[in-house]
Amino acid sequence: MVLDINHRNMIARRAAREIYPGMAVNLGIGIPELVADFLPTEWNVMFHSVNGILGVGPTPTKGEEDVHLFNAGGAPVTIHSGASFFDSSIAYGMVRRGMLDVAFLGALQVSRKGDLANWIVPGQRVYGIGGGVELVRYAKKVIVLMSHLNERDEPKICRECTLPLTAKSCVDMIITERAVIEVTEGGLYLAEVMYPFTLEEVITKTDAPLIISENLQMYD
Amino acid sequence: MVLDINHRNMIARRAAREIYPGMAVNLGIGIPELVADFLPTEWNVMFHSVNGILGVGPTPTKGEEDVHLFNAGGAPVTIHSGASFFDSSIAYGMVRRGMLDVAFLGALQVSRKGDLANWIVPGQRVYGIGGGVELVRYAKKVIVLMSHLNERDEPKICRECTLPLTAKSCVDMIITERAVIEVTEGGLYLAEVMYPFTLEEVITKTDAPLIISENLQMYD
Amino acid sequence: MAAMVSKLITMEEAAELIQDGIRLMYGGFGGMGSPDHLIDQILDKGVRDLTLIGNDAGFSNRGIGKLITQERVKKMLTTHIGSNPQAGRQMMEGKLEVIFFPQGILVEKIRAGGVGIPAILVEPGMGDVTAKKEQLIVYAGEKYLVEPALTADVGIVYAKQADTYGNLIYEKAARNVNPLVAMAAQTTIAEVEEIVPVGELDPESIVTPGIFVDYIVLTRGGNG
Amino acid sequence: MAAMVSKLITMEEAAELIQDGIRLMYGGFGGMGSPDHLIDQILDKGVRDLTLIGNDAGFSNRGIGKLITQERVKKMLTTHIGSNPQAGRQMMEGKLEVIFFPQGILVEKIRAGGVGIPAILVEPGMGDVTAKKEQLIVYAGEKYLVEPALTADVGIVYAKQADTYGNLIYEKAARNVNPLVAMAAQTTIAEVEEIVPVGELDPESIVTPGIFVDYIVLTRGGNG
Repeated sequence: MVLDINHRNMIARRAAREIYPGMAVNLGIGIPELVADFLPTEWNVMFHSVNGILGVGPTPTKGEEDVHLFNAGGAPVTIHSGASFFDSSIAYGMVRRGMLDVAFLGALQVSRKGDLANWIVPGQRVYGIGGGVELVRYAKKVIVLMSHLNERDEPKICRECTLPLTAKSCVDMIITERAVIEVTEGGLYLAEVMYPFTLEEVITKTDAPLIISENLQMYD
Repeated sequence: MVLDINHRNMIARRAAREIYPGMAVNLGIGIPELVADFLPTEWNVMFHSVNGILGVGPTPTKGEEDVHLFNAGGAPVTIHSGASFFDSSIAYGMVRRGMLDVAFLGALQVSRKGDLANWIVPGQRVYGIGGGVELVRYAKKVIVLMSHLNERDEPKICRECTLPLTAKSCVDMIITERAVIEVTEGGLYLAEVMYPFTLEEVITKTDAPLIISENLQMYD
Repeated sequence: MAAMVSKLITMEEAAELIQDGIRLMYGGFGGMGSPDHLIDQILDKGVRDLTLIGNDAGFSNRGIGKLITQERVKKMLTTHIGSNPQAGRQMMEGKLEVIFFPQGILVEKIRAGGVGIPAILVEPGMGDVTAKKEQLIVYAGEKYLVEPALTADVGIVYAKQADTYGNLIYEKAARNVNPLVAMAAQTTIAEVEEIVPVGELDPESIVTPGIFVDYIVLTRGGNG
Repeated sequence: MAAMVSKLITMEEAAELIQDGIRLMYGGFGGMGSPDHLIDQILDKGVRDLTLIGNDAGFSNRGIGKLITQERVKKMLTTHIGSNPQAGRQMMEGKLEVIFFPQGILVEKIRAGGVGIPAILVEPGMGDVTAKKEQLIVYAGEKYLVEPALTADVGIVYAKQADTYGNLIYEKAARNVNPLVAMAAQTTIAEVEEIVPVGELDPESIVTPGIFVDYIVLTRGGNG
């Protein structure tokens, strides 16, 4: 299932609630790029882009794009007050030194143990290992933003990933258009079901056991 | 023997003749620092300083010193047109990438094989290994500028160094107040005797066999 | 070794430096900060069998991606090819060998080449997906992967400004991997928007010292 | 994790962060670009048993050298101590342990610490004089020395300007090892000549991004 912009924005808006003032946050390619638009500027969240920006600002208005100011996903951006430019080796220095509070990224599959697959579909599509492997290891919290189902309407959350892994046991939370799921020691913990989906629609479209929160929020 | 400023300048002036227009040159601490003053500015020699300058210019006139513009030896300097500032890791990047045409440095002892000792006099004085060890390895030509004799009037050019080595077989040329000596496969080659010293004064004050040039220049 | 004469050459002269079969390293990230006009000139010259080293495969119809689309590349050392489906297709068809590194490790390998450090050690778990067994070593009781430095025959970068000595200043996010590539190649060619007389750039703001840059071409100086 | 409040603290507050026995890394080269006023404050506080990591031992009566002269240092990892005869004397008397590294290798070890690379490999012949046998490894048929990254509990650096977020701009040759030290410490304190509101520094000219800087003190803000 390919998500429309409303669903993508809904996921991004929910993701923004995981961010607190003053945090340093990396936004991966895809839905994560939308997250910045749902945060108050005065929170001074410093968005990090591996191509060499700290302090990425909101999307510019059409026609105001700067030809030299794009994020790692290739989308035009602006800069926030206090931003700096540097080469990519310094960008990854920040990553490895554990300076990112949250990393958001997309995924092809996530397992019940938090394994992540997002770099290749053998025989079909090769993305490449990219920066994800270091981001998911060193960021304090790793949150996957993705559609609940793939293009053939199969669950992307599964017992074991069938696609080659990018990294093992690295995902802390999954946010889809249907649910917010935390990866815990005991397994996948269903924290929220997103409007207008039902609990049953989430359970049947997830290929792994879910621990249902006692305080399950049914609507966002 | 501690050299007076005239002798030091004489060595530096002779050393300058080893430099050609457009070269990149590192000047070590001591007599090497004087070399820049004997070169025409229009030669655009780029002097490199390991504290993070490429394009060191002449010594400033008294009273015109910039508190933030010193060379690696701690002497006030100016900058040449085209100069740049960077951190020391980049300065050594230039060294290791073989970008220095000549490195001038001081020494406590040099052996007939071109071994260099300049970091410690056990029990008496510790200088530290410094940057010399990388400069002498990667510079295209390594020239030692030093007094011919030490403080106790003992030869500093010797069959084998008695002091702990900084690096082996690295020196290409030695310039003292008495002589210009090239380190060759066959041994030390005496190319020039400096005014007012005699050939005999050089030979008796050098603790290693010298091959005398057929075209020995007696005066500078 | 020459006196400080300008390093400015024409696009055609620059393309002559790119021979068949060389290791070509390139700056740019997702097509941004890429020496696009120089790449067009290299394409026009008809170079082939290149080994490319750089961050990503760009786009199929732009910049470095064109060299792939037109099948001038036999091997790539890179991190991401998702934005150029041509690269993935050629890889699956066995026409293009692709060696992947985690992005932060790739850029450190390039920087190591640039400053003459033979290799870095990285934590296992980083790049295990793509790393080979022989890279694994144990040192002081801990496991590491050896990641050798990367260098290249020729490096091509994009900058906003150069002086005639080759000092470079970049522009915003077009900096990306360019300063690293500029240091890591045997011969470095910078495509720049503007060239100024030596002495006109602020020595404090220069990002790549000119000693690393061999030649400069002007973006508007070619056929691009 | 707090909102963007100023990182400016007083000299006294900064000195409180320097505890007895810590690993203290410092910027500066031959006394230039050294956080001299902060060092004076650390001295006044009476800290002892420090392990110092930095380029050189400075001068006996200035900057970092004062900590050595006043016998507050038990160990140094450095490259050159010739300009501070006190350091050599204490070393020969066995009062001060000094571990020497070739200078270019020391700065790469500090940078590796700063960017989170566990170690670098260097060519044998580099630092053999001071290196230990166990550092020697063979990889792909070649010999290398393993040089582990250096980090520290606290790093103190000197810069010309900071904004309240901690972005730093240096001044000419006072840059030297400061940007490397700023990245490599657990807690980094920058002594600066001037602090400006966030947003006033050119993002292109910032050398050390503020995320690496925890606290700022003003040179004229202490008792120095």
